[in-house]
Formats: sequence, structure tokens, C-alpha cells
Amino acid sequence: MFMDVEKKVAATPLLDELEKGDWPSFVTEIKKAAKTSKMAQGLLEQVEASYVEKIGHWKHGGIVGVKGYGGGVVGRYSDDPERFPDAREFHTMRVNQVPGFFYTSEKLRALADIWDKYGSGLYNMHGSTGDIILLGTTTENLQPCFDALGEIDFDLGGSGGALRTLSCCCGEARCEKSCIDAMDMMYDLTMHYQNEMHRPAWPYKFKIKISGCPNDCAAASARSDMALIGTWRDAIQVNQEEVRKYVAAGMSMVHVCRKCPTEALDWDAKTETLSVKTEDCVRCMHCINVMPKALHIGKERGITIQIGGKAPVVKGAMIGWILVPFMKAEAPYTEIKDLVEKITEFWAENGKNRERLGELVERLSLATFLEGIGLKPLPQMVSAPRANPYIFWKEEEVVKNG
Amino acid sequence: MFMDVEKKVAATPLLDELEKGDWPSFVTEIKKAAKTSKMAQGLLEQVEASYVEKIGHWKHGGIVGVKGYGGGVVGRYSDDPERFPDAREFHTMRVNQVPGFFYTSEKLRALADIWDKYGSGLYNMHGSTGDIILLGTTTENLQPCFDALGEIDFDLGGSGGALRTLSCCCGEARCEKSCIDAMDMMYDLTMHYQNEMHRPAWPYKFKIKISGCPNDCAAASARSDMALIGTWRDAIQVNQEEVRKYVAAGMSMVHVCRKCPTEALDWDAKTETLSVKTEDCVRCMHCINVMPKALHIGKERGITIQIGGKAPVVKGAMIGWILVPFMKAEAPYTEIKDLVEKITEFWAENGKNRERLGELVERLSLATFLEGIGLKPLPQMVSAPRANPYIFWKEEEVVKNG
Amino acid sequence: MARTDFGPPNYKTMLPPIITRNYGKWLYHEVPQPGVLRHVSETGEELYSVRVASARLVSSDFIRDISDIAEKYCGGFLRFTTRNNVEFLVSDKAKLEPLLKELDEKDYLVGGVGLSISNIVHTQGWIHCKSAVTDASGLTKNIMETMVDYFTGKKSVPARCRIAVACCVNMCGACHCSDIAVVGIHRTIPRINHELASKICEIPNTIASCPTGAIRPNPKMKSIEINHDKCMMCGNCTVVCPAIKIMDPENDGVSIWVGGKVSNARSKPMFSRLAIPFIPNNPPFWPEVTDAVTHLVETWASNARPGERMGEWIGRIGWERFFAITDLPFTDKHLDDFTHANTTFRSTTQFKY
Amino acid sequence: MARTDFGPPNYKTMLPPIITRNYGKWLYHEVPQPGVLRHVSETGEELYSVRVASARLVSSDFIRDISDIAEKYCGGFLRFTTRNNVEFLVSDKAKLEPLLKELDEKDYLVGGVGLSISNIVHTQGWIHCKSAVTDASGLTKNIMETMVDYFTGKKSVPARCRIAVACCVNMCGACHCSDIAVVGIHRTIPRINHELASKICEIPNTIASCPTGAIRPNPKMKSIEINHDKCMMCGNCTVVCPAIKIMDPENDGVSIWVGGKVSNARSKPMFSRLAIPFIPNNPPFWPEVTDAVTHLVETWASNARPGERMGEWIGRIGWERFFAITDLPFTDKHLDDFTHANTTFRSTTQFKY
Ligand code: SRM
Ligand code: SRM
Ligand code: SRM
Ligand code: SRM
Ligand code: SF4
Ligand code: SF4
Ligand code: SF4
Ligand code: SF4
Ligand code: SF4
Ligand code: SF4
Ligand code: SF4
Ligand code: SF4
Repeated sequence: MFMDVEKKVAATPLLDELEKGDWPSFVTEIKKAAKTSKMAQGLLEQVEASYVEKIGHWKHGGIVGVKGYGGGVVGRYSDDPERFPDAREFHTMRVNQVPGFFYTSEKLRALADIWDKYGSGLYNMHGSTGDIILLGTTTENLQPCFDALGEIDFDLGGSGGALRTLSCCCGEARCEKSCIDAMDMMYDLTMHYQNEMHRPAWPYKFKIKISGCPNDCAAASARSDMALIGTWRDAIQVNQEEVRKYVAAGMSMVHVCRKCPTEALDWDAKTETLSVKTEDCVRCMHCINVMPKALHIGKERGITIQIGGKAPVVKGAMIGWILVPFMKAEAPYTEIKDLVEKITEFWAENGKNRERLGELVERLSLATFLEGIGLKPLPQMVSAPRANPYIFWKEEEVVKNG
Repeated sequence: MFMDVEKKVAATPLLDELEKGDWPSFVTEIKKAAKTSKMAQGLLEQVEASYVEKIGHWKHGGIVGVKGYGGGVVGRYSDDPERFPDAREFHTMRVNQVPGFFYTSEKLRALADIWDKYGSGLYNMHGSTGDIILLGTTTENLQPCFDALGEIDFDLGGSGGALRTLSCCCGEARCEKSCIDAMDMMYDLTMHYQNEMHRPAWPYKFKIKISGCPNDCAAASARSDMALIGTWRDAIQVNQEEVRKYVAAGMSMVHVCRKCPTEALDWDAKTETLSVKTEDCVRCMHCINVMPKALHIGKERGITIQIGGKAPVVKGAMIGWILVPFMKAEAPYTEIKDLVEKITEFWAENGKNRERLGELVERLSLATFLEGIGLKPLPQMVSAPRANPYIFWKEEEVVKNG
Repeated sequence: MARTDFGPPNYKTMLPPIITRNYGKWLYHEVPQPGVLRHVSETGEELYSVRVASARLVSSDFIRDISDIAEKYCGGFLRFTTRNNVEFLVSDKAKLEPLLKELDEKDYLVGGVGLSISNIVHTQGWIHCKSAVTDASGLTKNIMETMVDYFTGKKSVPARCRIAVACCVNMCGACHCSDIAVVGIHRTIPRINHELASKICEIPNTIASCPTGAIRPNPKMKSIEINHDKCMMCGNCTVVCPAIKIMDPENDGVSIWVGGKVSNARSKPMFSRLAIPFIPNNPPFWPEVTDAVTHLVETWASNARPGERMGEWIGRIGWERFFAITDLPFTDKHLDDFTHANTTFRSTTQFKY
Repeated sequence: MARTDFGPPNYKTMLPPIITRNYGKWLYHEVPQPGVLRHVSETGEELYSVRVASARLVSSDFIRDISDIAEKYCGGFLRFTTRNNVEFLVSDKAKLEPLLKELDEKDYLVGGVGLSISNIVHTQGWIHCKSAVTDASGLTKNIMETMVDYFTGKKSVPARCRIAVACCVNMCGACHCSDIAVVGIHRTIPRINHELASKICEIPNTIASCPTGAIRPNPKMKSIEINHDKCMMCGNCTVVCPAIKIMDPENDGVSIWVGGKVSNARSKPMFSRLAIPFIPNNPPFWPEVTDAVTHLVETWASNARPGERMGEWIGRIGWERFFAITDLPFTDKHLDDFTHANTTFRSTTQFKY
């Protein structure tokens, strides 16, 4: 069987070039898989053709999937099945990753065994949204593969007009800066919204990402319709002793203080003390980042919620903006769930087909959106108030006249 | 005659309140005029009514004007001539002010004599665009008044879809910071464009304003479709002796340097010298403003041209943006005139009715506009390049394909 | 036929000899006392400019009076400023004190120079404009009445504070870049006289005149109708069709905007932004408006750093802090919903509580 | 019927005991050597994380190999990062050196921590996406090949530099906020197979799918046509109608964007902005792209201040200076012409020559 496969491998001179060098090679990975997988071989051949012709060879899949789910699988077919028979069908399964991307070798091996059996033996660890991407299987293998994955507790993630697979940074598991239990929050919300994730019922995709602090290591604000970012409300914890050590070690407090966006930091060289004006601190993390041993996040912790983040298609990219400046965030995260429901309901009702949340709010106006979900306007939601005089007034706000 | 007028003055209790206090009172001024002018009286009565009823009483004028001109007069009629017979007709004449607003008493007296004869004896010194506003006369008096004004060399300014009356700061006449001869430039351009000013032939108003330096005392960038702002290209002239005097007098160089937007300023306390990194200086004027005795504008002078400035109607206000970073500006200002012609031609051809230049450029794109007037793109024209991936490519830029 | 296209008087014939001699040669200036500028030329000559307040809306008497003064002390030479003050140009230093004395006796207000609050750039209002939602002259008189000490220099400010008043959103004063702007606004949609409209309304033009597409035809009445939800009360349609009226004494009033600037000094020019969405018209004193402006000026003056203009101060502390310090309510009206609205949304976790 | 809606494995069962014990108790961290993180807990325990590069597109062999290693040195515990690197979680300090040794022997690249250039966030490309204009994996391999020393710490950088690659403007990698982004773009408008379109194109939907309204019906052919001047080559219509094709090997290629960031550290998040409008696809090495990226990284690294990311550096010196220093041509393509274009125009006289 092995030999048999070997023989068939077509020459891939261009791709072979990319096996060279120090950086890990995706070509080498595909070839490893191709040793035992016809599909991986087919992929290799088709991609080589793309390299020669400078064009892709995939066409959009019809709807394929598994029983009971409306998503989690992306259908893919070669646009030239005669030429690339082994790549004829090449669907991907989006498998919901473990929050924080933590795994045991045991789990990974089990996964590999299943995927070698039902698929190409190729993966993306991980997809940009966060899923484990099982890259390439046939329509007929989808269901058995899914069933087998279930045996080892791996479920599918989201696709289509649904809640997409959440992702988060490692949070409290491996980071001193985490203001929240990011991984637990992701796990809890994921379990709570299984139906919303597996059965698309919304105008378009909806993404939630969670970062433990404003460093935003999950890149949540740029990539999610709803970003939950850990933050705090009280004072940064300062250990003056450790600060002095950093200074002794040669750190320039002038430079550190100069980079504080709000001049909240001040270093008194005489008394050798660092003062932080809490009311001016905007929790940008800078000082904590450069002096992790000396400075620590505050004690009264919660999240800032940003909404509207997305890529350019089609109204232009957006970075999420503040909807809720501060919210406590302890299990079972009821307040967060209530808000998610309010938002998605409003969006489901008012959103056009393929209109992301951010685009909807832009179209209807932030004021209308806030009214719709029952939040009151706050200056923290904007960087500045309106500069144009075109204020809308409701009939009930003015004196009735003929 | 005098007594006779007196009697008729109706009571104006609300306006009378505004004669009190220290700040000069427009009511007192109107009353002074009303002593001899029926029209001023009529105005007083109608405005009192407006104060009582909280509503204006003017309606749009039909086209009124003087022979040979298409503008310079704003027609005004009372919306209730029965009630305010003396305000029945109340047209204003926009009289082109002297560049820099310099006058001799003789000239002003001559003007007053004419206006007492043909109009209300009321003025705006000056209108927001810059004109002397002769406030209130009748249709029949327009021509004789204009003829009389001609005798003393006062011509009308612009109105309607025409070049509007220019204005400028006092420039070299009374300011050490002026990089250009603002007043001469205004005078020269005004004389050159008399036809464009007096015979509306454009989609909408077109305004040119001139400031001698980036302090922009003529508020040109906010209020003109084309703002000519004096600037320089070489180094700021520094007199270290005088700088030291400012320091000796207690000026904090730390604070001065901190306010430089580009960190181009540096004060060496040891050698007591102020250094200016010319390549980093963006000529914001700050340091020159605070130390006029020590710092002086550079020697290689010219203008920065900003276009598109305007009030909100109807696409939103715009602050003029840079079209030409630097241009020499010596009489007869040929280069400037060529550009004005290119711009107004493009606008006249492509602009919709009531579309200001800035709105046109926004609609067609800056690239299209630059191509249209034959200027090449420069990074100085924008604060940042595009962030969206929707680049337009012309057919001739790419390889033809089936 | 009369002379045409001869333009304004040549400025050269309007300049005092000292300016003609030192044109383009000025070296520096000082402010020896409030309201007075001393410009020194490289020739050593010095010019004193004395700035006095004006109502802008003036009479022939006023014109003749300042002419008298100019003749007595300035060889008949004077000028006006871009903010409508009058400047007496004194070339003979000996005449400075007597001039100031006479101005004081005649109750002219000397000031508006340097770190002060100068005259208000304003517009026509009920005095002359058909679009006026309020009266610019009245507002200006009342506001400056409360600012007199800042004009004369009795009270000081951290930086210039440019106040502007416009009687409608056309903003003829170009309020849109002022430290403090008072702008007349409507709060109700235009009312249509269908009777009249059916006769004179050029329906396509009227529909086209609406920036938000709020106007649609009303075939039954051969007229038009306005969609309330889409109408932003800009009044543009009223310019095009006389059958449309938007004036509404009960609901019209003024809004207050802050933080704009024009100069490029230190910071870039900035737009004025909404502070107070609405204050009713309350002539002759508009007390709510003058109180609001005074409050804004005092809060800024007591909190800003030296040299920090309103918008620079707010830029440093942040708008959330501005609304907290001024104790002004932040409402749905403050949220931008116009073309570039989402560029004003706060796309960062950085904010102050 | 199979089990559904049971979600991912519970993370608690995937954590090494040391993390379970110190969950939420970490006090601080250090970077004892490139690629290694030392997190210290308030309990005094310390965890060593060793980060190694991954191609992201990996095989079962790779999965099993890192599992072997994890079992040998980490009790079988490992994780992946949000930038697709692998992290071995070492609780027994004694095993750190041996682990690093084996990784070195097996040619794993250790690095990507702290001040370094970490892995590239990228997308499917020709490997799996129907919309791919270029190949993300190939670009990533080639670019990182030139960045290896910045990854391993042999060469240092002033701050983090996040590189992203997306094979089309959908930007699945969310390139729009990266220090350097490489994005596949089209330069020709879609071509319509009228024959096919007349049969299968849902014309109204297709017309509606165009953000710029560039598509109009072509009744004669029962098809549609595209207005070249209005088409911004976004490809959106091709998702809706299979009869529309936009792929064009000769004219498709990549664009390069710079200065974006996501973190709120110091400065607010920023969008990446256009640096180089177009570079042709040149597989397998894309030399023009790797040269451009190297040039950008080196110019930034040698000019920025410590701690200054690409966008912060450009923000300080100004874009006009950026184009001068990098010697990149500034063209009409760099001028924004999309929705908020005029917010990018320079509304000040402040600029550098
Ligand atoms: C697989 C993945 C890229 C990868 O290699 O990692 C991916 C692949 C596709 N994305 Fe994506 N997107 C992926 C993460 C993203 C992200 C990043 C994220 O989720 O954090 C974004 C930017 C954030 C966002 O959503 O705005 C993203 C923005 C898009 C867009 C633009 C959406 C927008 O509103 O701007 C499209 C276009 C569309 O939806 O029609 C899109 C569409 C697609 C499609 C379905 C295009 C298509 O119709 O074929 C791609 C399927 C490729 C395939 O055959 O598998 N994908 N896509 C990522 C999902 C893997 C996973 O589940 O973990
Ligand atoms: C008289 C004056 C106000 C004043 O009291 O000083 C004025 C008065 C009018 N302006 Fe203005 N504008 C005056 C300077 C301005 C300025 C300031 C400037 O020119 O520097 C602006 C802002 C800058 C600009 O042009 O954008 C200005 C922006 C407008 C606009 C909005 C234009 C826009 O594109 O946003 C309109 C509306 C229109 O044109 O329909 C307008 C329209 C009007 C009309 C004609 C409204 C009308 O149709 O009745 C006003 C006539 C009032 C009257 O009866 O005299 N006026 N107008 C100013 C002209 C006096 C002079 O010639 O010196
Ligand atoms: C007389 C006048 C020009 C004219 O031809 O009429 C003028 C004259 C001077 N201006 Fe101005 N500016 C004049 C209107 C303006 C305007 C326009 C306006 O207010 O509508 C501006 C832009 C306003 C804005 O930015 O919103 C203006 C922004 C400046 C600045 C920058 C202020 C700032 O810090 O932002 C300076 C520099 C300074 O103050 O040191 C300046 C400085 C000066 C100096 C000191 C220049 C000099 O060396 O002579 C002049 C002395 C007057 C003074 O101190 O008040 N002038 N100046 C105008 C007097 C108006 C008035 O009666 O108060
Ligand atoms: C492991 C990881 C989170 C995870 O759950 O996987 C992570 C972990 C840490 N990040 Fe991060 N960041 C990780 C992705 C990110 C991302 C997301 C991305 O790159 O796509 C960002 C936002 C990127 C951006 O701003 O564009 C990110 C922005 C930061 C920052 C702010 C950087 C800045 O100066 O702007 C810090 C603070 C610092 O560097 O001092 C930071 C700091 C850290 C610290 C030092 C936090 C801590 O105390 O443990 C962690 C050590 C890792 C290191 O030094 O590289 N982490 N970090 C991610 C590693 C990715 C990788 O393999 O390289
Ligand atoms: S986002 Fe904050 S908490 Fe999460 S890993 Fe990054 S620094 Fe740590
Ligand atoms: S966290 Fe940021 S804002 Fe707060 S003090 Fe530190 S540097 Fe300043
Ligand atoms: S703009 Fe400049 S030159 Fe003109 S008056 Fe103001 S400071 Fe002087
Ligand atoms: S003019 Fe402005 S930018 Fe130039 S050095 Fe002075 S303060 Fe700095
Ligand atoms: S601001 Fe409006 S009301 Fe006032 S003068 Fe200008 S157009 Fe007329
Ligand atoms: S007021 Fe303005 S927005 Fe309202 S209908 Fe008239 S033109 Fe349209
Ligand atoms: S960026 Fe475009 S081409 Fe690449 S995976 Fe995403 S949708 Fe497909
Ligand atoms: S590519 Fe985009 S812009 Fe062009 S026609 Fe298709 S949808 Fe419209």
C-alpha cells in the first residue's frame, strides 16, 4: 500500500524548492502526509499546478455537513477533478479547539489516529478563528469522522451565519496579567451557545473573542463582532522596591513615563518612587508590560466590551469600539449572556443578509442601536462627540405644533 | 424732518434692554441710524417683533442688482410689509473691503455720506467673508448708490455662484510673521478676477482667503475653498541671545519644547542654546509665537495651498487639506493664477449644482481630481495612506486579457 | 454706463506712512498693556496698535466717531480686524496715552489682544437673514457682556479662546472650528403647505435638495411629504421650495459646540464638537446661553495648562473627563450618526472612568 | 443518532498540574533566553514555556512528534499560541536544557518570544480556498525564511513586529491591524460568462452584492455587465454568481500594508495602511515580496526608538518621512477614495518636506 502510493507521486519541482531552508516547511508536511494519503498527494499535485499557473484550483462547495448540524464543515471541490482526481473532494472540518489551545499528547494522538483514518492527515493548528482545521476529506467520510471525533470529545465549531468558534488567550492559566478567567469564560460561553454555533440562524457570521487584558493577545478587538477584554477599575499595584531594582538595572524611568499615553506616570528621582495617577490611567498596560515584576494589574477586575470589529468586506474594516466600559465577569457570566442575547436579537431582527454587526450599527446609528438593546450613551463609547450639526430629534422630544 | 421721524419710533422694550452694559450695543447703533433713517426704524420695529415672537421676519429676495453685475447684492424683503412698511425692501450691498481692512478716515466718511443718502446708514464692519456690508436699501436706490460708490472707488464684492470677495490678514503691513505679501496678493487676485467675482458662472460659491503664516489669522483653511497660507522652506532664524533673555525672564524651555509637535526643538541648558531640527520642523509657529523677539520665520518663503475648506452644508464641514505643499508666491502670482484656473475649470465642468469644491473632490476621489488638474500625488497631501484594500486600477495599467 | 470691475481701493493709499516705510520689515511685537500692540521694525521705528471692541453692526455715527479719533491721534489711519474689532494705528508714541484716555472717556472697550477673549465672529440673525433661527447680534452682545473682563484683560485666560455665533447650521461665521460656538438649530421637520406646493413646488429639485433622501412625492396632493425618521432638519429643502417652512419658535433654539481651532500652532486645526445639544431661544438676554458659555470658559480657564486652548485641553484629558468636569449630560445627541460617524467610535480599551 | 452539541474538551483536563496549582496565581515572568518564558507564581513555583516555530499546516507525523517530545519533557503537556507556534510547558527545570538540546537536534526553531518577530498569521491560499489570489503558505515560508534570525533572537528589533498574510481582501488573517501585512489583490474587473449567466445568474442578488453599484443588467444577453470605472475589484459578486470570474494570473498579485497594531499598549490600535500597491505573484520564492518585507523591517529596526512599533514610529516621523526614508514611491493608489477618504486628507499646514 505504502509503496503503491509512493509511485504515484507526481513531480513537484516548484514546491520542492520550499522544502529547503530553516523555517518549517508546509511542503514537507504535505509530503509526510502524502506518504500514506492519496488526498494529500492530490493536494500536492494541484498546488504544484497552482504554483506553475499562478491560479487556484478550488471551486465553491455545495452544502455538505453532518447530521443535526448546519455548519462546521467547509465544502471544497477541485475545479479540475479529471486532472486532480485525488483532490476531487477536499472538505475541511472545523473542530472546536480546546480553550487556550492547551492539549495533552494523548488527546492529540487520538485526534491524529482518527484523521489519518478519515481524512488527509493534514491540519491547520490552528485556523485564524481558532478551530483545529482538519484539512481535506470526502463527503462520505464526514459523518463517520464526526462520530469518531465525538468519541474523543471533539465537537465541531461554527461556520456560516452562526456564532463562530470562540477563541481566547491563555489568560490566568499562564499569564500574570490576566484580569479574568479567559479560558473558563470561553468554555462556558461555548457550551452555552452550542445551538447558536451549530445551527446558523443569523444574517452573517458572529464572532466572540476573549483577551485577559488590554494587550489583547487574542487580537479580539480587530477580529470579533464582540470582544471581551479583561481590565480593572482600581489602582495598579506598585512594588516600589522592584521598581528601584529595574532602575538600578538601568531602565530609564524618563522613557517609561514618556510613553504613558495620559501622563499618569511620574517618577520622583529624589524619593525614588513611582506614582500612578489612577484617575488618569487608561490601563494601556505599558508600564506593567515593561516592569512585570514591579507593577501588577488592579484588584477590582472585570471586562471592557468592544463591538463591531471585522475585516474589510465590504464596507471597510473596523476595530471594535467600546459598548460597555466595565462589567464584572464571574461565572456563570449571566450579565454577558444577557447582553449577547440582546445584541444578537437586535441584529437578527434588523440586519440585512451578510451585514455584520458593525455595519448594522453604522447604518442605523449608534444611538438607535443603544436604544434597541437598552443601554444608555456614555462618553466612553466614543473618542469624540459629533462635529456636524445634523442632530436628529424625535417627535416626543419637542413641543407638538401645527 | 428729524422730529417727524422721531415721533414714529415704536416702543422697543426688549431691544432697549440690550442698550445697557459695557459691551458696544448693536441696538444703540440701530437707534442712532433710526434718528435719521426710516429704514433703520423699520428694522428696529421688525427685529423687536422677532424678539417678542422668537422668529425672523425676512423672506428670500427676488433677483435684484446693479447694471452689468450678476451679484454683489443680497435681496431682502420683509415677510409682513403691512406691519413693517419701512422694512419692506431691505437689500444689502456687499462692498469689497480694502485688503487688510485698512482705511483712511476720509474714505470712511465718504462712504458714510453715500450710505446715509441711499441706504439705512447701517453697516457690518465687516461681513464674515470680508465685505463691507451696507445693510438695507431699496431696489430703486441700488443703482444710484452703486454709481456713487464708484465715484469713491468702492466696487461690489461677490455673491452667488461666483468667486467671493477675498480676504486676508494684515500680513507684512503689520506683522513680523508674514511669509508673503498677503495684502498685495489679495489685491492682485481681486483685480485679476473681477469678472469671475461679478458674473456668477460656477456651480456654487468659491472662496479664496490668504493668511501670511500658519497661525492663519484669516481663518482661511476653515472657510475657503482655496486657502493660501504663507510658509517657508529653510531654517527658522534663531537669535540665541534673545532666547537666553526669555529664559532669564522666566520662560520654561522645557514647556516650550514639550509643545513642539515633532520634537524638533531642543534646549541645551548647559550651553544655553536652543536647537531647531529643520528637517523635523513642521512650521507650526509655536516657538516663534512664544518668543517673537528671538525666533523668526525662515528666509526662503512661499505658500502652502489648502483646498476644500467649508461650512457644514450639506455634506459636512471640511477643513482645507494640502494641495500644494510649497509654492513661491511673488507678483504677478502667475503660478497661483494658473492653478486657480485649472481648479475652477475642472470644478465648473464636473461639479453639480450647489456642490462645493471639497464635496466634488470627495465624490470623484482625490486621485481623479489631481489627474484632472495635472498634479502628482504627494504624501504631504494626506495624513495617512488608505487603510482599505479597494484600490482602483485603470485598464491601461494592467495586462490586457480575454 | 457706470464704471464696473474696478475693484476695491488700492490698499497702498490706505496705509499710514510708518507702515509704508516699514512694510515687510517688522521684527517683533510686544503687548505693553492689554489691548495694545507694539510692533518694532528693523528700521527701529515702532507702531502702536490700539484695539477696541465693536458691535460690528454699526451706524454712520460710529464710523464718523472713530474717524474723528483716528484723525486726532493717528493721522486719520485705522483698520478693522478679522474679528471685527477696530485698531487705531499710532505712529507717534506721545499720542498713545491721550488716545487711551479719550477712548476710556467715550466708553470704548480696549482689549482683545494676546491672551484674551476677543470679539465674537457672528452672523446676521433676525437683523437680516431669512434663515435665522436665532439672533446673532443679541447673543453676541449678551455673551460678550459676560466676557468683558476677559476682553479687557482684567481676567486672564490660559490661551486664546475664539467664540463664534451662527444663526443657523450654514454657519456663516465658520463656527465649525471655534473654541466655543453657538449655533442656531431646528428640532422639528419642515411643514409643507400642500396647497401652495401643488402650485409652485419643483418637486424633482426639492427631492434632490434633501441630503438624506427624506423627501418623497405625494401624488395624491400633487405635493411632497417628509419622512420624519430620515429628516435631519438641515433646512436645505426650504431654500429650494417656498412652500416648505421650518421655522418653529417653540422648538427652535441654539446648540453649543466646543474645542475647535483654526491655527496650526502646536496642534492641527480641529472641529468644534457638540457640548450642549439644545437651549431654547430666550430673548432679550438668553441667560441659559450666557451661563453655559461662562461655565465653559471658567471650567477651561481653571483647568487648562498655560497655552492650552479649549480643544487641546480636552484632547489631553479626554472627552469623557470633559463631560465629567463640566457636569454636562452626555446624550444620544452627542453620538455622531453622520457620514463619518464610525471614525468617532472609541476603538480602544483606553478610557478614563 | 450521534452525540451533538457537547462542545470542545474541557480545558481543565488539558492543563499540566503546575498550571492547575497556580492557575490565576502567576506573579510575573521573565525571558531567560530567546524563545523561553519563565513564569513565576506567588506559590514560588515556576513554569518554563519553550516556544517553537510551526508551519501551521502540519501533518499527523508532526503532531505525533511534538507529542513524543511533550511526553519526554513536559509530562505530555503542550499548547499552541494564537500565532500558531507550539509551546512546550516545562514544570521541571532540570528538563529545560535537555529539551532545548533535542529541539535543536531535530531542527525545531526556538524563538518568537518578547522582542522578536514571531510567526506569521496567515490563511489558506491555493492550499484550500476558492478565493485565493496568491498562496499564503508559500509567502509565509519565504518571508519567515528571511526573518529566522529575528525569530530566534540572533537579530533584535525595537519592539514586536506582527506580520500577517492574507490571500485575498477578505483578510482572514485579520491583516488589517498588523505591523506588516501582505494581502492578495486583483487588478482587473471580473469577467462574465454571459452564456452561463443567462442560465444561472440571480441578477438582482448579483446586482445587490456589489458595494459600489458597478453591476447593471444586460437585458439583451439576459446577463449583467460591469462598469469598469466603478468596480473596485473586491470580488464580492463572484461569491454570489458562479458565472462571474475574477481570477487573472497575469494581473493578480499582492499588496503590502504597514503600521497596524491590535494591542492597546501605549498607543491605540491602528489600521495597517498601504505601502506597496502591487507586486506580481512570483512563486515559488516571491523574491520581490521578501525583499520588500526585509527592507521594511530593516528600515524600521534601524530608525525606530526602543519600544516603538512600526505604526508608532511612522506616527512620530510622519508618513511623508516614511515614504522618503523607505524610498517607496507614493502614488495615486495610496490616496484613499473609499467611504471615509476625506478623513485622511491633511487638514493642516503641518508637514515635513
Ligand atoms: C480557514 C480560515 C482561514 C485560515 O486559513 O485560518 C478562513 C477561511 C475562509 N474565510 Fe475567513 N477564514 C478564517 C478566519 C477568518 C478571520 C479571522 C478570525 O475569525 O479571527 C476573518 C477576519 C475577522 C472577521 O470575521 O471579520 C475572516 C474573514 C473572512 C471574510 C470577511 C468577513 C468580513 O465581514 O469582512 C470572508 C468573506 C465572507 O464571509 O464571505 C471570509 C470567508 C472565508 C471563506 C469561507 C471564503 C469562501 O467562501 O471560501 C474561506 C474558506 C476557506 C477554506 O476553504 O477553508 N473570511 N476569516 C479561517 C477560519 C479557520 C477557523 O475556523 O479557525
Ligand atoms: C452676510 C454673511 C454673514 C454675516 O453676517 O457676515 C452671510 C450671509 C448669508 N450666507 Fe453665508 N454669509 C457670510 C459668510 C459666510 C461664511 C464665512 C466666510 O465666507 O468666510 C461661510 C462659511 C464658509 C463657507 O463658505 O463654507 C458661509 C456659509 C454659508 C452657507 C453654507 C455654505 C456651505 O457650503 O456650507 C450658506 C448656505 C448657502 O450657500 O445656501 C450661506 C448662505 C448665506 C445667505 C445667503 C443665506 C440666504 O440664502 O439668505 C445669507 C444671507 C444673509 C443676508 O441676508 O445677508 N452661507 N457664509 C457673510 C457674508 C458677508 C460678506 O460678504 O462678507
Ligand atoms: C489682527 C489680527 C489679524 C488681522 O489682520 O486682523 C491678528 C493679529 C495677530 N495675531 Fe492672530 N490675529 C487675528 C485673528 C486671528 C485668528 C482668526 C480668528 O480669530 O477668527 C486666528 C485663528 C484662530 C484660531 O486658531 O481659531 C489667529 C491666530 C493667531 C495665533 C495662534 C493662536 C493659537 O495659539 O492657536 C497667533 C499666535 C499667538 O497667539 O501667539 C496669532 C498671533 C497674532 C499676532 C500676535 C501676530 C503678530 O506678531 O502681530 C497679531 C497680534 C494680535 C493679537 O495678539 O491679538 N494669531 N489670529 C486678527 C485679530 C482678531 C481680533 O480682533 O481678535
Ligand atoms: C502566547 C500568547 C498568547 C496565547 O494565548 O497564545 C502571548 C503571550 C504573551 N504576550 Fe502577547 N501573546 C500572544 C499574542 C499576542 C498578540 C496577538 C497576535 O500577535 O496576533 C498580540 C497583539 C499584537 C498586536 O498588538 O498587533 C500581543 C500583544 C502583546 C503585548 C503588546 C505588544 C505591544 O507592545 O504592542 C504584550 C506586552 C509586551 O510585549 O510587553 C504582550 C505580552 C505577552 C506576555 C509577555 C504576557 C505575559 O506576561 O505572559 C506573554 C509572553 C509571550 C511573549 O513574550 O511572546 N502581548 N500578543 C501569544 C503568542 C503569539 C506568538 O506565538 O507569538
Ligand atoms: S492578553 Fe493579557 S492576559 Fe492574555 S496573554 Fe496577553 S498579556 Fe496575558
Ligand atoms: S497603564 Fe498605561 S496609562 Fe496606566 S499608568 Fe501605565 S502607562 Fe499610564
Ligand atoms: S496670519 Fe500670520 S502673518 Fe497674518 S497676522 Fe496672523 S500671525 Fe501675522
Ligand atoms: S515651529 Fe513648531 S514645529 Fe517648528 S520647531 Fe517650532 S514648535 Fe517645532
Ligand atoms: S448663519 Fe444661517 S441664518 Fe445666519 S446669516 Fe448665515 S445663513 Fe443666515
Ligand atoms: S430639512 Fe433637510 S433633511 Fe429634512 S427634508 Fe429638508 S432637506 Fe431633507
Ligand atoms: S483570505 Fe481570502 S482567500 Fe484567503 S482564506 Fe480567507 S477568504 Fe480565502
Ligand atoms: S468586484 Fe466588487 S466592485 Fe467589482 S463588480 Fe464585483 S462586487 Fe462590484
